[in-house]
Amino acid sequence: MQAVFFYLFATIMIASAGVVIFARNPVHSVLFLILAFCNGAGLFLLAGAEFLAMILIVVYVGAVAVLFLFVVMMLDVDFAELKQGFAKYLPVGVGVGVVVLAELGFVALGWSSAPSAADAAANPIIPQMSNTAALGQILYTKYVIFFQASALVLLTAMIGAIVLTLHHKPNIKRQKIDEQNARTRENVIEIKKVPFRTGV
Amino acid sequence: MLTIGLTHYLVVAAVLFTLGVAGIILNRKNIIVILMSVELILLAVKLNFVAFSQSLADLTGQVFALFVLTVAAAEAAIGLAILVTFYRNRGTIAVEDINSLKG
Amino acid sequence: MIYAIVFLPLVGFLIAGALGPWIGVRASELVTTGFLMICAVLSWIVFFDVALGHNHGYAPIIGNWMTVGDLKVDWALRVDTLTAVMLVVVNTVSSLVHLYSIGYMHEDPDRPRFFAYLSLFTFAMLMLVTADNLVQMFFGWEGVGLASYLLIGFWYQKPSANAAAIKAFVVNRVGDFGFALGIFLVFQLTKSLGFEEVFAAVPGLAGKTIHVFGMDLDALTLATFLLFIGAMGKSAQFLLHTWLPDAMEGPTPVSALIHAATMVTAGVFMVARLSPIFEYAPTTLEFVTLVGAVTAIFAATVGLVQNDIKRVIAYSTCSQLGYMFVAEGVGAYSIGVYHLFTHAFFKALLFLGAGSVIHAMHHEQDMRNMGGLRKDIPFTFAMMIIGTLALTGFPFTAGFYSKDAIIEAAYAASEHHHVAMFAFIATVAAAGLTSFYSWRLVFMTFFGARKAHAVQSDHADEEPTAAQLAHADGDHTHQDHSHDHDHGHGHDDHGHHAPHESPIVMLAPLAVLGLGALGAGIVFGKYFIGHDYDEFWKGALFTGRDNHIIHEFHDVALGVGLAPTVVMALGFVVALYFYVLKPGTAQALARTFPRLYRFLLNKWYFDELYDFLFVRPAFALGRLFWKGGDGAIIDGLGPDGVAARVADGARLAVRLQTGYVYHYAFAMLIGVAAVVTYFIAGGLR
Amino acid sequence: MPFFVQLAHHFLPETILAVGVMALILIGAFRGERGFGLVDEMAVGILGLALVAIALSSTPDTSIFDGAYIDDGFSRFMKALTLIGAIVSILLSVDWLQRNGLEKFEYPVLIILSTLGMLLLISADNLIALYLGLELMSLALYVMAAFARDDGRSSEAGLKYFVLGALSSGMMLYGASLLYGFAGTVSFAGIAAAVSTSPPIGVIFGLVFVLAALAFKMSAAPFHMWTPDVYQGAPTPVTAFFASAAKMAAVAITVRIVITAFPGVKDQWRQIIIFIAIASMLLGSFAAIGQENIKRLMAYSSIGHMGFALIGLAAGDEAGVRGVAIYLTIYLIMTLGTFAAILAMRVEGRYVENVSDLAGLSRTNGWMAFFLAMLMFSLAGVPPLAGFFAKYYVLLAAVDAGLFGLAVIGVLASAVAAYYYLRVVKVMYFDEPAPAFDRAPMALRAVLAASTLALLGFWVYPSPVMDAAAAAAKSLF
Amino acid sequence: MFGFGILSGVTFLPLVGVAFLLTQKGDDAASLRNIRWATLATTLATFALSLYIWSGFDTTSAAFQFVEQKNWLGSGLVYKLGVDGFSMPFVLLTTFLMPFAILASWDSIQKRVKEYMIAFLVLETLMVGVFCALDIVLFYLFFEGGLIPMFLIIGIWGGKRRVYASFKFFLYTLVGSLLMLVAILAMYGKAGTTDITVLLHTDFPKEMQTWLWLAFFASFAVKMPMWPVHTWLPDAHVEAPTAGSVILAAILLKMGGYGFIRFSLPMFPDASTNFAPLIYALSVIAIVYTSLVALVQEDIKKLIAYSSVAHMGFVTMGLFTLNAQGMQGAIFQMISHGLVAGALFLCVGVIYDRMHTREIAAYGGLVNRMPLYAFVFMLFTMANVGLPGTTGFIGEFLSLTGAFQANSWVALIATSGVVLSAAYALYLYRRVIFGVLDKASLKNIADLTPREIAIFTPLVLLTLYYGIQPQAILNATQASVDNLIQTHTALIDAVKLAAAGQ
Repeated sequence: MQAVFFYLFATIMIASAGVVIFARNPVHSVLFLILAFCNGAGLFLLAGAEFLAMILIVVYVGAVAVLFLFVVMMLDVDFAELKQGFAKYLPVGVGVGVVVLAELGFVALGWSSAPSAADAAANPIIPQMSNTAALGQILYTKYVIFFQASALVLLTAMIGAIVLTLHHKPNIKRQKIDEQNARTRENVIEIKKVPFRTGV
Repeated sequence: MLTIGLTHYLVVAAVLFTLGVAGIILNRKNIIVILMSVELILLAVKLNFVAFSQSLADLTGQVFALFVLTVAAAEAAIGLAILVTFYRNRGTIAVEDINSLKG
Repeated sequence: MIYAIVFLPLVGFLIAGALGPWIGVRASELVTTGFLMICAVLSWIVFFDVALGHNHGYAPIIGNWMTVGDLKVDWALRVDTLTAVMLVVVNTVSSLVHLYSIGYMHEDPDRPRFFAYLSLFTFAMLMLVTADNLVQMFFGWEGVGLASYLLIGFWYQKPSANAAAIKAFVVNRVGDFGFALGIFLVFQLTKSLGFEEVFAAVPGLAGKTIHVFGMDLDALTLATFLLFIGAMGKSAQFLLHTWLPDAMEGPTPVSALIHAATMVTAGVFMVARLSPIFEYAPTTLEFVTLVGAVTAIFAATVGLVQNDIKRVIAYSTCSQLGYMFVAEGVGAYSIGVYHLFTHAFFKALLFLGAGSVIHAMHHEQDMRNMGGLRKDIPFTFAMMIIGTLALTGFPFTAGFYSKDAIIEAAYAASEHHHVAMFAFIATVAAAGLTSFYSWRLVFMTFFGARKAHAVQSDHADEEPTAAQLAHADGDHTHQDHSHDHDHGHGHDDHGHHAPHESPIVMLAPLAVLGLGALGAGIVFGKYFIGHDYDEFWKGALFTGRDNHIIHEFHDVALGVGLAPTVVMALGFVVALYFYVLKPGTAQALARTFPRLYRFLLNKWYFDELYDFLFVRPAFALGRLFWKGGDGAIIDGLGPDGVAARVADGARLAVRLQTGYVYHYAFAMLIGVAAVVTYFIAGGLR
Repeated sequence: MPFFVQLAHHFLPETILAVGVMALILIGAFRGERGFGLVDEMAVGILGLALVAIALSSTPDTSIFDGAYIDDGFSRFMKALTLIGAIVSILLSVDWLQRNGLEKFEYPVLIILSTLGMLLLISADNLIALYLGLELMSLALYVMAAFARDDGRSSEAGLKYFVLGALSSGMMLYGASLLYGFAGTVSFAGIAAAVSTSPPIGVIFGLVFVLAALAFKMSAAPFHMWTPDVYQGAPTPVTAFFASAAKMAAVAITVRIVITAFPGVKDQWRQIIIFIAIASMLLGSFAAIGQENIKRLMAYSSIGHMGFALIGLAAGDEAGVRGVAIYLTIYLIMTLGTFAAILAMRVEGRYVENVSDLAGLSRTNGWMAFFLAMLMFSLAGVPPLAGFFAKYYVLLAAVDAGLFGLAVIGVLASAVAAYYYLRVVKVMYFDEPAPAFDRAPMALRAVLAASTLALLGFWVYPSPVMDAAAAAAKSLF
Repeated sequence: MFGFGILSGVTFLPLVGVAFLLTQKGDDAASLRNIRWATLATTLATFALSLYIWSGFDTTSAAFQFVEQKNWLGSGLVYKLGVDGFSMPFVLLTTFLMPFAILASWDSIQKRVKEYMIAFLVLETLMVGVFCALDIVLFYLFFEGGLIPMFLIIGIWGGKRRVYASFKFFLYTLVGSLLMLVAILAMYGKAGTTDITVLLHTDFPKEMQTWLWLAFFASFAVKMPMWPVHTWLPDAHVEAPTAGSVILAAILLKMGGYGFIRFSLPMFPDASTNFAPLIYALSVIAIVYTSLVALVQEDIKKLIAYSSVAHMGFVTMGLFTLNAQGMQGAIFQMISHGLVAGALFLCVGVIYDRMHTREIAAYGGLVNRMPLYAFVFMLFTMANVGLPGTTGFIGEFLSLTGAFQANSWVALIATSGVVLSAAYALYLYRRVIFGVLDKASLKNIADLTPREIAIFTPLVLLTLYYGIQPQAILNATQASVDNLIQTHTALIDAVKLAAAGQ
């Protein structure tokens, strides 16, 4: 049963990842990215990381992917012609890619942890404790400093996003009601005498 | 095959990672897709961490993955902000057009 | 006293050279000439003291020159009979030449410089002859070379003079190259360069071999051979003779002093001085004989056809130097020195006489433009006759004694080695040729009709080569030019007024030298080579135990003794016939044998040969090394080439930087993949 | 040790920066666009305070936060360098930002945040700390590269840096995951305990990925590709910050991780480091030839210098680390001085950045030409300037460790590099003058003069740097 | 003061002058005069100080004298100065020639005078430092540091191709010395110190010696310069201003020879013995090859530059003979060349200042208007040719004597250089000085000025004096040379003994 789901999630995830890369329409890419994430969350669940799975859905599907979608829509870019220029680099690219993949596969297939690894574990998983509780336990004690640091990272991201994108454009025309209301006949209209045959 | 172990996760993560890298390298048109490829890479990494965490019965991997997740979100935000800035200046987000600086 | 002799000329040089512009021309002349006069007188005193008296000589050390490891060289003034003879020769001739120059050079504004050079030369020559070690000798040796260079090039506006000066210096340097190597070898053999130490060590080295230049050679033979190369250069012996005729570009007194009486005899002096070494190197001595003999005959043949009055005498000098070497080569060092002694008088006389002629002809040197001068300049004529008689060895003149002694010695030595036989034949033949060209000179100059303007037709008659023509003309025009330009002695008045006898300052030296040319032989013969030999030399010259040549040459057959006189007479008769009795015979002969004539006229084509063998290749090689070696190969492969490759590398590196993000990412991936692959490959290995 | 004690004793500089930056944000937010000047000055004060805190701290080497963080001599030395770089970068930036209408209070805030990330990075003692420090530093840097948001080149620089930076952190994370999976822990000490000689390929993979990412941050070849483009495109003061402070942190963590986490695989990482060092030196030497833009030139120059610094690391012993520390110190001075000069290149109010704009500077501005010339000679490593000593100590370590080939390649590369440094001197001294520069603000002149004098006088009184570097190196072993 | 000794004083005294020059502002005549006189005064003071040192120098000792030492930089590096018989003459030569270099630039340098003078004073400090340093890194510091001022001197005040020449000069020498730097580091690794006095007594393994020797050779051969790495020299000489050429020829080239004596020969005796044939070969090639090249030059300075290369060939040859005559001769040749080549470049400077060309073809017949100059030029030409009575002879003669004992073939070929040198030198002299003065541009050329006479007089006198009394210099070097040879012989014998024992 676990195997079935694993293969299901894994296959869909990789397939949708492929689509993300190769789709012509960036909107499709974003949607398949969401799909990939959802399946990734499934794999997390299978691996016993419930909290992470939920967070992944919330953060990525809920926030990041939407952000992507928003930007894609906002920029309204043309549909990409992906095939162009592909052939030229494809052999080398694929070659190197295959090599890297083979090496990574080589690593994965022959994986063995160090003998001391089991003893080295700093935060052993206690079966009695729920995943979320266990994480919360250490996150706010042992790793509080990292928690603070990641807060600073988010702060940085916020400041960065603001400083890069927030524009106070000086010449934008906005309706200013109080100014409109404050207009009087005296300071708006000027009456001029126009001399005959000479104009203003 | 039917018992899913560490190796399975690692292989899946490796494939995902390679796809992500390939996405960065092969993409010629759309910088947003590159950002998505980065997210794929990070997903692969998180998968790795979680798998190891389970295999070692150690929560540290999950903690790490949590931080990665947090930071990745921040990274995405900044990336998109820069992207928007670039688009405003150049009117394009095609990867091929990002080459006024070279040599 | 010896200090005064050696250093007075130096003082004179410094005064005339440094203060000349301030003290004026006349003062410079007087100071240098006066000093030289004093020197000459002192030299004779030394001569009487050391050579004729009973003083065995001395060598006061002035000071240390350099001391490096085993090498210790002192400044010292060695005085023995050989030195004394040379002192007399050098200072007498030099003082006379100084005196003569006052008259000869009186039109030249640069006289202080001239007299300074003369004194400098004298000083260097004196350092040479008083040297007590090889290095000091080398000092004088090169010093006279320098002075010679300066004096030949005295008229610096003449390109030919400049060229001749350089040639003289460089050819001399070729000789010095051998000399220097000889010095090195002597030092290596004896660990010393002082004469006494070297001479003391030499007997122990006889027959020893030494490993140099990759070969095992007889040590002393090689050493003397190398030293003799130096002598060949300085004494203008065959193969290294080419500079001497060209040196006639210098003022005539210079020719008399340097290129006849003194400097060129330095080689002869050196062999005599080093006789203790040469005596142990019989092979070298044979070589010396051979070179001397070849030079004697070779120079005589060339002298036959020369038209420049000074060149004739120059070749004659060359030839006579050959005689001296023949004498030394057969072991008769004293005869060589004796001839050196007598030759100094009559050759200086001839040169100064020629100078007087040239002076009379307003710096015309081509004999074909002369003739019939005996009535215009009778005193000069008389002196030239005396000189010619002495040179040709007319009985009882100076040359007769010394030259005949050489020929007899050569014959006597032919019992011991066969080169001497060749030397005998060569010297006899050369004696005849000498007689011919000497009288030819006299006849062409002083007899016949005045033909001051017949140059062109003569040229046409004798078919000189085009090069020769250009050369000759070039000489004249340049010389004329310089005189027009600088000396104020207008060439345009040339030929308009008659040749005139020289002033008394020029004639007086002639008279003194004439006296010497007549009497030097008869007076000093017994000391130099006669029965007072041992008392006179007091061991200054070394002769080996088996060397009895000094006695043997007296005992040669009568025919041998007469031979030179006979050929001398023959030469005189032929010359008389050719140039006085039947003028035109010579030209006819030249037309009959044009190749031979040109061969001789062009001095056996030695200049051309050397030009082809050394000068042009040197320049060509220099250019090749410069443009090809330095420019193309070293710079091309070295700095410039590397720079170009670096620039290529830079272009490549820059081309990699495409500006495309995916390329950059790809590069990172390749980097990672490469490293990992390296390790996997390493792990699999 | 109680948490707050740890904070106060061993985390004080970071605390100062973190608290300070909050305050600055508040001040900036309230004062709006007028807040720049105040925030800027306060930022300098905060960074200076942190520097003082480091200088005064004399605590023994201590690991805090459950082994996540280490406070040792090495970290203090590198933090000091980083802070100096940050402070000077701010000082250099003021005038430039004002003239380009970028006087936003976010700039000093970002610098402090980034510096804070660097400090975290330098002191990181496990992979999580490493990652967070790196990201905090990088995210701020991405933004700063694109800070001149109306300038296409600036945003292009930011974009390139971001994309490649994200890739590199992805790689690093992948490597980190492998290391974690192998060792079962993320702490460096734990990894060191688990990784012995002849490790499985997975560990090597992890090592390579991590080192690749760090090499990316310090812009060492072949992970350097972003450097020239970003240096050129980013606002010049930002480039100065990139070239100074950021490099310090990146090299520091590289040194720390290979020395403390991988002593068992020294042979392997040494080969990687040698490869990176050689590639960097050669590329840095060659590619800079012919560069016209002086910022780009400095980018290649910094690549070459990183290669040189890594020579010391390749030696892998205490002398080598000391060499790296000295090298970085001197490199920092040279870089800051050079960028001060570059920022002073302003003709009639317009900033110029071509080498040819320096033409004849010796006649229009003799002192500046002299200072810049000395900087160039120092960068080229000509004695008796400090740049020579930098090279001397790393080469000494390499030769001592038997790495003759590396040393020879290094010196030859530096000979090639000397060419383009000389070219700058040549342009300034031999060529006919170009239009004169405007008078530079006080801060630039002071930095330029101070750095040059430091380089010139280094050999007179080198012991402060030498002793500190020696102490720093000692604490790692 | 601060425990520094007199050698520090002589080394850094020029920097005091620099400090003064820095206070001079403005380009008006008064400050220019101040600058020139201050520089001259500084160099003269330095010379006086070095004379004072010389007066206290014990020539009978081979030991280092006036040694001073300070801790510096840690890890084995010390600030250590001292002089022995090898270095003392060079210190004197340097300080002696500097005032001439300044005087030679008196009028010919009109632009950026202050910078020029500063460059020269800094250069003097570095040059003196090279010869005084007793720490090998300190030596390197000075050795390399000299490149900077020289680079600027050639590049700023040089001729038309000054950029090419200065870059070539800088990079060529830099590459060589960087290899030496690696060797220095390796030596430090082996000996644990960079103190020269200790290194002199360190036995380096044979294999290592070979590499170290080669690395040092790379540096010194370029600096000498030896064939075939000499090509920077003609370019640098030709383009440098007169004083630059003088210093370059007279002192900078000597650093190579000094390096051989100070390091290569005593520290790597085995390798030196093994590589001697290489040195011989390169030396004789240099002598013949560059002499021939000199023969065909059309540029006066280039000709003299090539002749310098040839003369340096005598030096390297003499040094590696490892006998008293050869080595003393080589050292003497260096001193002599310093005087003579320096003076020759000054001679060229005299006419260059007047005519602004170095083409031989542009001259001719100068003696007509410049008799004094002709005399001076003649004297130095003859000294260059090695005429006995001048310094040139002593050096050549001794080194050739030594060479003959070491290898007769080498001496044979090298001696032929004597002929060639006469040829090119006199050929040059003839073309420049002799002949008719018929070029319109030369009609008004003036003879030596009093300033120029003041420059040449001491040089003339010294050239002659040391030619006749060379012992003053030879004595100074004797003890050190003997010591070196003895040590070397002992070492080689020990090696032979060891080899025989096996």
